[in-house]
Amino acid sequence: MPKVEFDRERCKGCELCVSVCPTKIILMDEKINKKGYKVATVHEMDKCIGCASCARTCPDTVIKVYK
Amino acid sequence: MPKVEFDRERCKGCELCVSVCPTKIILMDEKINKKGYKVATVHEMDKCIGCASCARTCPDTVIKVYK
Amino acid sequence: MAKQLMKGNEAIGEAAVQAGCRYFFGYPITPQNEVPEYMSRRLPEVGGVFLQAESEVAAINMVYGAAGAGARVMTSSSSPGISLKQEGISYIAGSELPCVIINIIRGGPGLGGIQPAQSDYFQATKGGGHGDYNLFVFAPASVQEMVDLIMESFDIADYYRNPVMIMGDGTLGQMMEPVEFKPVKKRDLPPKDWATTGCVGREHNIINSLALVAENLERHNWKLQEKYKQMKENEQRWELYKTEDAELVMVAYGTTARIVKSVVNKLREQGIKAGLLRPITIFPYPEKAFALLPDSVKAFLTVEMSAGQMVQDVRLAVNGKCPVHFCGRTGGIIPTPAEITKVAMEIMGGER
Amino acid sequence: MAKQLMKGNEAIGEAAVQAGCRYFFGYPITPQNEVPEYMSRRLPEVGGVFLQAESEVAAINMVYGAAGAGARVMTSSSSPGISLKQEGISYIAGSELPCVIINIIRGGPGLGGIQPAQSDYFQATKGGGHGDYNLFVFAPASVQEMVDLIMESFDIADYYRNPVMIMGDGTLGQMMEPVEFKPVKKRDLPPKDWATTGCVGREHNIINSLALVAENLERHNWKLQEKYKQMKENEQRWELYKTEDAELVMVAYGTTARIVKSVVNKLREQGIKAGLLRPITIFPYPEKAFALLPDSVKAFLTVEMSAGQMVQDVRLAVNGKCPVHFCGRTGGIIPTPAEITKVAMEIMGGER
Amino acid sequence: MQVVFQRPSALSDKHTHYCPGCTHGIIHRLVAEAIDELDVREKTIGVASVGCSVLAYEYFNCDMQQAAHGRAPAVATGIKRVHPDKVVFTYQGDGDLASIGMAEIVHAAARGEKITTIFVNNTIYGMTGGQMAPTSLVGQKTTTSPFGRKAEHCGYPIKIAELLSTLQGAVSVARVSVHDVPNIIKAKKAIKKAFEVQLSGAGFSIVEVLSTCPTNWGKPPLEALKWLKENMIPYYPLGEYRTPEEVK
Amino acid sequence: MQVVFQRPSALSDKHTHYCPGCTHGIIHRLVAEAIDELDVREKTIGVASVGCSVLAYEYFNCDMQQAAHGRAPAVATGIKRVHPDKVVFTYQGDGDLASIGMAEIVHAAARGEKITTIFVNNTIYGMTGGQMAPTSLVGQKTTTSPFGRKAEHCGYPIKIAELLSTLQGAVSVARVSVHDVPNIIKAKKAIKKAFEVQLSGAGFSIVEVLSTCPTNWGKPPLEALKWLKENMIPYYPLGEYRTPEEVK
Amino acid sequence: MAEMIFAGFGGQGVMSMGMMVAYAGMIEEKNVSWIPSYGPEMRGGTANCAVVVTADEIGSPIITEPDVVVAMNLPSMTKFEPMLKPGGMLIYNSSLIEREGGRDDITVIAVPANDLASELGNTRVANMIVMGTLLAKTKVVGIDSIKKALRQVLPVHRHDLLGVNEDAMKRGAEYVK
Amino acid sequence: MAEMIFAGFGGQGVMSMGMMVAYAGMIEEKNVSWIPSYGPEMRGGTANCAVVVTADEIGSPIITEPDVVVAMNLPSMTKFEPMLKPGGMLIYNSSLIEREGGRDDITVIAVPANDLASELGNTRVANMIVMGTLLAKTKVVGIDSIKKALRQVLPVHRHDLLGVNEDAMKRGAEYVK
Ligand SMILES: Cc1ncc(C[n+]2csc(CCOP(=O)(O)OP(=O)(O)O)c2C)c(N)n1
Ligand SMILES: Cc1ncc(C[n+]2csc(CCOP(=O)(O)OP(=O)(O)O)c2C)c(N)n1
Ligand code: SF4
Ligand code: SF4
Ligand code: SF4
Ligand code: SF4
Ligand code: SF4
Ligand code: SF4
Ligand SMILES: [Mg+2]
Ligand SMILES: [Mg+2]
Repeated sequence: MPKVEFDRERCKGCELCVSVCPTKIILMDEKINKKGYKVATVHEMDKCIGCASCARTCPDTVIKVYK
Repeated sequence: MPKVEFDRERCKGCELCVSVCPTKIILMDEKINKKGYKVATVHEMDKCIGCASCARTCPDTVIKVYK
Repeated sequence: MAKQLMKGNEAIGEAAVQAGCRYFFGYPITPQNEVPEYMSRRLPEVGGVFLQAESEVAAINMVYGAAGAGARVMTSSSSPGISLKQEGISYIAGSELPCVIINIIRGGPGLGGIQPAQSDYFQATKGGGHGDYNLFVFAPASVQEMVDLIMESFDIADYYRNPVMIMGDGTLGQMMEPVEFKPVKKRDLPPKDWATTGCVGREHNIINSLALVAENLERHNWKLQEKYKQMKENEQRWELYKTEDAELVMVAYGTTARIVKSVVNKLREQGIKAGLLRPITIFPYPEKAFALLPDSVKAFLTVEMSAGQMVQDVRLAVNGKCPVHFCGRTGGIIPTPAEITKVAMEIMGGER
Repeated sequence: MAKQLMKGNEAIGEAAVQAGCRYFFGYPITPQNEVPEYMSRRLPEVGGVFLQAESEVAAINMVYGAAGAGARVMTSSSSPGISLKQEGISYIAGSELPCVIINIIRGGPGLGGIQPAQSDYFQATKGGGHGDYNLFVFAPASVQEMVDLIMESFDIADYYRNPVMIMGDGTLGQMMEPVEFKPVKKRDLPPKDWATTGCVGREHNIINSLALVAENLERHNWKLQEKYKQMKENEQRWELYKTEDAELVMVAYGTTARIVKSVVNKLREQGIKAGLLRPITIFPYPEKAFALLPDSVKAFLTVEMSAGQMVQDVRLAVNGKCPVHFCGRTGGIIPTPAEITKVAMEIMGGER
Repeated sequence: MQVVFQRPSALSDKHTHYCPGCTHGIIHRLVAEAIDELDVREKTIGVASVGCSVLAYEYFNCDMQQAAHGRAPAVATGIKRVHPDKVVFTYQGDGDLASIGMAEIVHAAARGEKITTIFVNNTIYGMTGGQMAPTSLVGQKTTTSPFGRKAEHCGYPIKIAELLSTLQGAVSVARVSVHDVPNIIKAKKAIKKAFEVQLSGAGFSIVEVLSTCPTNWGKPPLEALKWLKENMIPYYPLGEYRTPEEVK
Repeated sequence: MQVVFQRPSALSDKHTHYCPGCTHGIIHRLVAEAIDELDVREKTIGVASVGCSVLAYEYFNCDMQQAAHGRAPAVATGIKRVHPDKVVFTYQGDGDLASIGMAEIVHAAARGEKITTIFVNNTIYGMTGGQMAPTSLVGQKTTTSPFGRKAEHCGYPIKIAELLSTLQGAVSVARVSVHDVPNIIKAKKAIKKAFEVQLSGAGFSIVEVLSTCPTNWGKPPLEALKWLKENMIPYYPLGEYRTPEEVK
Repeated sequence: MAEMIFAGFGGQGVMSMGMMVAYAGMIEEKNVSWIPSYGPEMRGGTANCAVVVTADEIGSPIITEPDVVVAMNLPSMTKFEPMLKPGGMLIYNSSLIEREGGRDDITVIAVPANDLASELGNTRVANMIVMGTLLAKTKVVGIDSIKKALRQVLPVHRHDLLGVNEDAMKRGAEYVK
Repeated sequence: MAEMIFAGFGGQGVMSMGMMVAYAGMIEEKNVSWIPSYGPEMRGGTANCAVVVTADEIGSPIITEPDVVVAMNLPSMTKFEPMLKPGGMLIYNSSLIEREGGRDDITVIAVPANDLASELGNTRVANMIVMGTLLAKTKVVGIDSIKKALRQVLPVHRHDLLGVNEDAMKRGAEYVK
């Protein structure tokens, strides 16, 4: 089953990944990281199709995709 | 009758005027000017047609043309 | 006019406008960006022209053109950008064109950093460009003083037909202080009859620094030197603070001088008779101020945000009469009162 | 190898090639054009690359790239061109890259003229670019000496990871003298393991002068200063000529020093005990030489083809112990033995 | 389970200093991916310019030099002439390349210098706080064109791809964008091709990448992408302007 | 009897320092004629560049400034912004304009700066003794390309007229030659037109004039004209590249 | 004489907090200076400014031993607390900072600025909450001067925000009463 | 020790004349230097070079009081004759110069160099005519050394010109015998 992994501390909360996810499963966490940003995260991981759109769009190489 | 006048001391002996005169009346004088150049001159002035080709070509505004 | 709280860089722009500057050519660089930004808003209001040049090299040559055309014109940059302008500055000095150049110095060398520094002192005062020439160089210590000096600079530039440089540092450019724009005493200025304004009813004017015949170039050079001599005679400026009975005279300019002023007071609290000599012009260097110091002086301490540049001018002025010490920080670090005090105490206490 | 009659500028090129220089980036300017011209013929013969850059700015940045890539590289120019290179030079010094820079000085300021001058002394020795840095600067007085020093310069540059400048003047560049290319004593050089050569089996190398954190930039600056201190300790060079019993020490470098040498002899014929101190390195300045002078010295006379630049270093070295006089010509005029003699006689005769 | 997407090895794991949503980060990754795929990391020497990407020397995990503002092509030339067998690239912003560095880029292209330039056009000076660039659009407000860029006053934005295409030595010239996934994929292809052109020895190659500056445009990252698409692309048409075939 | 041809009043009567047969002299005269015919001598400010024409400030009988090498367009910009009602022109060689001054000319053109540039392309650095220029032809021997210019080593000659034509602000771009009388007449027309464009306020205008350097080409003046015709014109086609109509 | 440092994340409004205090000081005809850090932290990261307000002439506008430190996030507190003059005051944003240990020769005041701001329904006024606290605890400048300063700093078309800002200050002052 | 100045129009071969003397001096193991003027006269106009040949160390290679001046045209004579050391020697090209007046504390030698060269059928060797005169009158260097120098200065494919050059020198020497 496809899966994505977020490197919390790299995330800058830009929400670009959110906008490109075809399954709309990426959300912004309310808790900020050390840099002070809300971070992107996935809750319903089982809906992930591993398309890597999020990772391709992320400017901060936060996301690793498994398939 | 057309006529050309050469300002001897301006002439640098480049012979460009010689080459463009349609009547071939411009010659190079053997006597050099103060700068050390042979200067252009016209002997058979009556053959001059006042076309100003020589003057247009001269890089040193040596030549004045009358008509 | 009432006092306004203004950023140093914006105050620079306003002072220039009030002094009649109507043309500004510049290129962005930290920490002076507010100067061009301010000018881009302000100059159109007064019928002037702000133009962002493609580079510092282009900017300084636009200044050359505008100054040669008779305008009051300014440019501004920071260290690496000022280095790029050196050829153009030498041309402007050589062609005797009046203009004002701002250098809001940052740490070097190379790309360095963007924190405040004073490490372009040599470049400004000894001629970073080629040939024998000098800029008139002011080194203000507060936003208000920067404003006052800039307002005067345009007159000085016109008076001597010489570029004037204002040397600030990142702190001066970025800080806000209350300022007032007071009109300055005007000098009697000669007409700019040498400017290229179109040769209606006169011989054509030529703006130029070329003289292929060495004798002519030398004559021109001695004329320039004569001008610099006059500046040395008439324009040296400085502030003396508590030097009347001083045993240790600290020499510092710009932001550093303000820190040193606090140090003087601290030292006096501790019984050390310290004073401050603060150069306001750094070319002409205020040598005359040294002659005014009392015999009580036992030593000098130069404090700079550099590895030691002005200290050479201090040594030249003191000419071996007392020891001249140095205390400096580099790379964007501002020396703290505590460390300067320590050095001063060592000098006055020990054999150092 | 036998002596050859060679133009100074061509000898520069040959010396560089023999010292292992394989890359040259430059831009034409009188009076040094024979340097790039020679290199354009010679470098291909030894598998090197000559490239005419689009400008002096590009040239110095190509030098930066090539030096950073580990090569022995040189550039050459004359005064206005050297001014344009100031930003690049500051970068090279800041990034600690070894290279050799030739300045065949002509009269300034501005476009000035093309006759020989020494008016870029300040620029070369005090840092014409921004920030606290120093070039290592040689000032040869003959074509042979220029050749010898250039051959050594590449080693010195590599040894200190610092740019070396050769300061010549138009005369030195244009004149022909017999020269011999003698191998120089090699220094023990560290490997260039910092160069960008492709990161096979190692961390990636970075060539850089940026340090955004002021503390880091200051640390870097003190490291540079330490290097300059070492140069001052180990590399000062000079020639003393008839100074053993001298009462008047004339200080001059480069072409001017040769003229002054004749003056020394003339003065001695007339009973004046004159001597010559000829700096060979002008950074580090040969302060040590001043300590070697006898007590008989009553005055100094600095002779320059400038309005007075090195004279400041002489004053700093003498530090008030004797009067330091100055005699200079500018704009491309070479001082004549007669006029120098006259000034010297006045100093030794009168109260001046 | 296999990793199907991760940070390329030519990118170091340093956190970048870029603002949230700034597409510099995407472009960095694409360059690094191209280097990885061509397996040339150990023979690549990159040149970082002065602009927001000044610290690129820390982010690219290959040998790097930091160049003076605008001079990256000259620095790259120095490197390439010393190491003709290495892969040399510059990474430059629009202020750096199209303003102060105009002479250097034109001449590197004219010489057919065998280097690759990644040209990040975000129509603004990001690093210094949003001043006008030569590529700023007419009407665009910046800190030095506070009333919007006026053509009458400072001319029309320069189209670098078109300009360089007039030079015979510029054998490969393309303009791409990174405002959505399909374009990111195309951009990556163009970048990889530019490196391939260099490896083939044909001459100079450049990819102009349209990029955002959310901070200085004063727009959230997503809106910035939209602005790019709607305003920049019409003026800066995407496509291949020169390809090596054409020049043969 | 009437004078039908004489030195234009915008040319001073100083003897020039140009070599015998150098066409710089012809081009000077054409510029002066255009100024005379438009009757703008007293409102013209010229900018001399660094090159053989450095002393142009003595030859043109109007107000003049001498600019640093390559920076004439910047200097002219400074002047024109101060005196928008004056006529401002630069006179630049190919080393000056196409090499060191590339950034300044491209940006003056891009800004649509209302100045006129006379660009004298003689494929060589005349003043400094015959070094290679960016416009030197492939194969051309110069003192810094002693074995002939090699494209592989230093690229192809830059076609300035074509390059600048990609810029919207460059409203009038032409290339002419002065190798014979008919072309001299055409050149004069083009120069006059360029000044007219400036007077109309339309934008930047430039005339590239193919010129000779008998001295550094090592050819007698007449042969030099022939060489120009046979070698330069095929590579640098004459004609109007942009005209104000086109841009409207 | 008060030497103050305001520090936090970019976007938390620390620069304008300092600027308002400086303005207010000027309104009260004191000598003032404001110096931003414009450091490497430009993009994201932290920001800070140093403000001096005094009746005397300002010697050095550069602060090495502040009387007051306002820390809106953890890195700021870590950086500036140690610089405080003995007896100085640290005001920190306890919504984002969990303080453990630290100096005991200073006055320490915790304000949950983000939480209080949320309560007011506007998270962007966290800085004005702290401003209220600062004024209540130090009196470097009067609240009325700050209100005037606000009117000068905010562009006219933003004057609708004056109310929320003043409310926030009130809340911040109350919290530490 | 001989300090010489060679001057004339560009194209009259004065620079190579000086260069050949310097080469010859070096062949004779003397110390030599050659300095061109590379002045404003570059385009057309006049050219000159200063040559020192001496058995001793060369102090200043710059000549302010030459022992010998070779003037190939009038401006050169006008410029350099006044600099000559008392007792020095002026050699001038009487084909182009009409000398009237001038110093009487020097040796003056007139050579109609262009005319003599024309007689030899090659106007370009006027300089070598004067060279012959110079060698005959001063002996700064030997004629054999000059012949060797010629072989070094002329590129190999020009060695066919060696003959005319040597003839010219002979003619120049004979003329003043
Ligand atoms: C010589 C010089 N001039 C100016 C600067 C200041 N400076 C730094 S970055 C920059 C502009 C960067 O803009 P761009 O190249 O578009 O890059 P971006 O930040 O937009 O990615 C400038 C002008 C400098 N460092 N050096
Ligand atoms: C900054 C600078 N670099 C170099 C020079 C030297 N220089 C003078 S003229 C010239 C080239 C001129 O060539 P071009 O522009 O083609 O004019 P031409 O002489 O051929 O008419 C150069 C490189 C200079 N004066 N200033
Ligand atoms: S891999 Fe695709 S589906 Fe999965 S989170 Fe990313 S964008 Fe959404
Ligand atoms: S695109 Fe990357 S940085 Fe932006 S929110 Fe998503 S994970 Fe975070
Ligand atoms: S005017 Fe015509 S015909 Fe007369 S001399 Fe000149 S070219 Fe010949
Ligand atoms: S064209 Fe002019 S300079 Fe040349 S020979 Fe004729 S008159 Fe003399
Ligand atoms: S300022 Fe603009 S270009 Fe720079 S990092 Fe931020 S968003 Fe990116
Ligand atoms: S060197 Fe060439 S361009 Fe210069 S004046 Fe002589 S012929 Fe003309
Ligand atoms: Mg940009
Ligand atoms: Mg040319």
